Amino acid sequence: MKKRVYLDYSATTPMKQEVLNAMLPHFNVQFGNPSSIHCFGRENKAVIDQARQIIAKTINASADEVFFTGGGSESDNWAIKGVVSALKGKGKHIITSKIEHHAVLHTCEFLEKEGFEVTFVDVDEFGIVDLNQLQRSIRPDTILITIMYANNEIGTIQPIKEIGELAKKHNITFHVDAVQAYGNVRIDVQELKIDLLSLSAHKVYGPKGIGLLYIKKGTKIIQLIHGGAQEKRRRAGTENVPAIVGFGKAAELAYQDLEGHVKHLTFLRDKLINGLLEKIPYSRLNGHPTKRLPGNANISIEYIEGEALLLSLDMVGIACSSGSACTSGSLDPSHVLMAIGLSHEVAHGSLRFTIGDFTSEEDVDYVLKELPIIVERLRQMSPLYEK
Amino acid sequence: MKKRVYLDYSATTPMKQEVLNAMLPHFNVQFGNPSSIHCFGRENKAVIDQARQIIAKTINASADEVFFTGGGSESDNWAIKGVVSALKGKGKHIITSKIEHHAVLHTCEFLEKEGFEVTFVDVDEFGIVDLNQLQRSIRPDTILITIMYANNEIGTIQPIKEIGELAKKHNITFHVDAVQAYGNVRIDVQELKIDLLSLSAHKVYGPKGIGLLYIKKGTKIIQLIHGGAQEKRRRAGTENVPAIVGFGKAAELAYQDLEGHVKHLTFLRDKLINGLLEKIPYSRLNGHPTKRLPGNANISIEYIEGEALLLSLDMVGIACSSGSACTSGSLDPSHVLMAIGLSHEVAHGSLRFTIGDFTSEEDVDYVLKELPIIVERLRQMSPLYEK
Amino acid sequence: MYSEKVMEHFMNPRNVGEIENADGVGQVGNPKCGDIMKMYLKIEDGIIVDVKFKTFGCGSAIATSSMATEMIMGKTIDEALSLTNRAVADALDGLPPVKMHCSVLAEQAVKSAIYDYAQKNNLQFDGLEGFDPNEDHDHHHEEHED
Amino acid sequence: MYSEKVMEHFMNPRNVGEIENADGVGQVGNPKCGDIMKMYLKIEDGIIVDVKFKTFGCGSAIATSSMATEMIMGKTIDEALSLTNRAVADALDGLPPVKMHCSVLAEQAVKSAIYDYAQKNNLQFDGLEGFDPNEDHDHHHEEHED
Ligand SMILES: Cc1ncc(COP(=O)(O)O)c(C=O)c1O
Ligand SMILES: Cc1ncc(COP(=O)(O)O)c(C=O)c1O
Ligand code: FES
Ligand code: FES
Repeated sequence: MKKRVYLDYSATTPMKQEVLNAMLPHFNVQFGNPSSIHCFGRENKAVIDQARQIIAKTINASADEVFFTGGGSESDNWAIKGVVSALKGKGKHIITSKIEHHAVLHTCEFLEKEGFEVTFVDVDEFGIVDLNQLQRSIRPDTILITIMYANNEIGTIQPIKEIGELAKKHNITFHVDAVQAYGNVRIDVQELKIDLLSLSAHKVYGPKGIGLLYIKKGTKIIQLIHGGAQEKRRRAGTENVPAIVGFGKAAELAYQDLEGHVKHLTFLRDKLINGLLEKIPYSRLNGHPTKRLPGNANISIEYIEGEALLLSLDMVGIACSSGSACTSGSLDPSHVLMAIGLSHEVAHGSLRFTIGDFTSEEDVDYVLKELPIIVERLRQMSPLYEK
Repeated sequence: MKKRVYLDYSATTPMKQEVLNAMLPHFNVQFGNPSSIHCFGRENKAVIDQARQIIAKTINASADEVFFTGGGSESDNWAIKGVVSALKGKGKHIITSKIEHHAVLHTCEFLEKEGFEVTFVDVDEFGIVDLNQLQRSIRPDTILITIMYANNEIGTIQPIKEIGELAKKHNITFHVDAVQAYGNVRIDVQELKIDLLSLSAHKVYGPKGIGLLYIKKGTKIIQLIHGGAQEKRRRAGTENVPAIVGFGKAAELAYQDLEGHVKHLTFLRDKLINGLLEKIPYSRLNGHPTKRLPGNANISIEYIEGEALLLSLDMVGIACSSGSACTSGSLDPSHVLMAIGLSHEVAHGSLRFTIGDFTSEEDVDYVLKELPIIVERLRQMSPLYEK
Repeated sequence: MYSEKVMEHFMNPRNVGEIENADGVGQVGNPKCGDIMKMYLKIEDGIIVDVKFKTFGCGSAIATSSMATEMIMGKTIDEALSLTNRAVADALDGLPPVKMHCSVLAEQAVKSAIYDYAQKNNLQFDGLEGFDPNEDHDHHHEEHED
Repeated sequence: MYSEKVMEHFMNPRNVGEIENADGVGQVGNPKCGDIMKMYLKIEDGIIVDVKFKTFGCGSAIATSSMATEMIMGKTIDEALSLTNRAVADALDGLPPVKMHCSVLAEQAVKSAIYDYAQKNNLQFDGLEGFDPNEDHDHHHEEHED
């Protein structure tokens, strides 16, 4: 088989074998509906409570504050729409940043159409939220601040603690999208004064289609999905037992040796970043040099368009993603790359490599060998490039 | 091991082996994000398109009219909230029935608090929606009719075609919760004039945590989950590839020999119903004698409370469910049993057995042997029972 | 869901039945709510010498009835009146939170039977102060569906 | 996503480069949008005797450029002007819907180079009627994220 090097862990991860093993019995043997009172149900009730406990512990929450959802996007939508619906009598102003994930951004834009007002705070050249601007944006009718923990494109980690304190001081509900941060940083919802936190299992070697929303006790929020009494009546739908079990196992694995994981990724990331910047002229690193996810290497390569890079890498078996809109036929390049001040042209020629637990040094070396050749070939074709 | 007889297929089903086999490669080998343009992504894009095609065909829809969700409850919420948000300029009246699933009922009740008006149409003693009353309820500002295809408790199948024609005639959007009907009846959304249809995979030997909403082309509806461009921008969230593949396989299996499945279930169901009614005095069948799901046997047993029956059955390894509120400590028994006119006492003593593809005649015989003994024992304890 | 002790009492309830010419009979609950407990007492010299029950209700209702009869058998009326629902629940190694009200039912059934005895015999007991046999006990609202 | 033919032209594009002293040069697209195509023509006696391109753009932009140059090589100007984006796409065994605009770009690049030639030589071509080299082509809006 052709060599295949997967460097797109921020898009999704393969499930770990232990995760799959934990899930397997729940597909057709121990498959009962946890809400049923018979034995098939009861045995699974215990099982999901255990997963809930494990995950809650990894973020220093209590088990009755975490609610399973159908994924990170649902968690974000629930958090934001749920809080503003509950608090619409109190105010109509929301604060977020310019570099949020679309699950947050498009939700906020939708709410603008519904009559809410949203401030999209700027970020600096490294992608760090402008705290002064955020502070100045706070109004008496601000009901929600929603800021992501770490950015999915450029990997920048935000000063969540400072924002949490600000929110607390002004008595504003604080939501954090930690989908990319989870499993890569230690998250303590109490210390960080977070009221709501979104997670998604498939980014941490768990199953797709399962997420979680942490809701601090006492937080006012309305359901997104009404119906049965599952999740203490806050999120209806038959519990996805195998996925919950898998999420629990993935969480356990992610936090049992966080330091080892971070060390491994950081080493490979830095080797990749330094190697690429050295070997490819007219290239630059996007995001913060140190306050970044351990596995994220986002670089811009001038005079070339991202999809062409992606396709060429794919031809040699390397999978990564790009900040180019051309990947999907859109006019505008990534809103994140624009927000950190890249020009359109440069933003179009950006690549995101994301490293994971299964990445080897050999994989990195392979990219360092192949990418410069590809860049040179494409630049030869580019009308913008003059040697 | 103790004998275990599962007769709660309407609560959830075990996955078929073929379904699991189809899903397995997608957990950690072919695991890419279908939205990625590299090879890992592309190979899964094709795979989910294929599942979409298969499922669409089973309901006579086209593939671009079906959208994957996180389950039946999400589909119901999306359909109802999405349509009334889109049409709130046009009207504020919704028509539904008294026996809908809570995912519909509680959503409608929530919308009542938001200023919409809801008519809950009655059903007759068999659980069939009163068509005359439904027709009379239609107002110029009616924007949605939502009626379930088959009831989850008593199995009654509704005159969907007639309701569809009524809705069409008055130009009202028509949503059908077919979560229980799917895989048990042939559903043709075009013939039935259905605009929106909710499905859930785990009721048809597919995985939990995956559902679907059919949206007829041209139907006005707003997203429930905003974010990424998945599902043609109508439902955000990384596609749950293994679950989608599993749903596709389950749909294929369900409709490849529908007649055989229906025949098998109907035979066992009728044997169970007839046997129980014969052996247990003061018992009655709930729901319609023939217009009912092939696997549903819902009977009331007077002078006993349902949870006590359930627990006693569980002790001999039989898993079923009850219409008693006591199963979960609530005051009111099932809203469905009340709607068909049962007294509180009788409703409390109701049992739902639901038969599935893995049920054998031996299983049915076992219930016919055990249940009368249990009934007799509990009746001896009951202050309501006078021999 | 239930402790082994609850299941044991549910499957093998003690003192099921009726007492003919009982000295006190109490019934609490409401068939509409899915639970009725009926308790019969035989009282001699202020001592409960026999007790029987019949219950229409959930597993926990049956188990708490059974346990309550065991706990008051051979006791004085004052002792029986001091029986709390928590004591019954504890004796069963606990009950799920939504099922605590079934134990309240058991406590009330005992009180109600003694109340009947007191009425018939024109007696007063401190432990019955404030007790109203027609008062409804609380029910939680919970539902489940699939 | 792409046909084998697209990938083949993307990986081995024909006629990449520049022509010195070209008779016609056309550039379309906009770096802000992530795509620029530049096309050079050598024309003798109304026949396109050489053509080269440079493209900054996606895989489909590169492949359509390459295919377009092959399709007009050796053709008359009128033949070249009758080249449609659909013909280019068809010759590549089709393009994904969101990528059809890249083929429009290729068609426009050819026209634009001929337009330049016509301007320089004061010529008129029926096929250029209504053609405005500065007009923007349509872009679809789509986005993806994870
Ligand atoms: C009729 C009906 N509608 C909706 C649902 C909800 O489906 P899910 O549990 O997959 O969310 C169910 C089952 O739970 C059902 O029986
Ligand atoms: C930062 C961030 N938030 C939210 C999401 C959405 O998660 P999901 O795809 O599980 O819905 C993602 C990934 O897609 C993400 O990276
Ligand atoms: S050039 Fe932008 S999508 Fe092809
Ligand atoms: S008697 Fe109703 S819940 Fe126990």
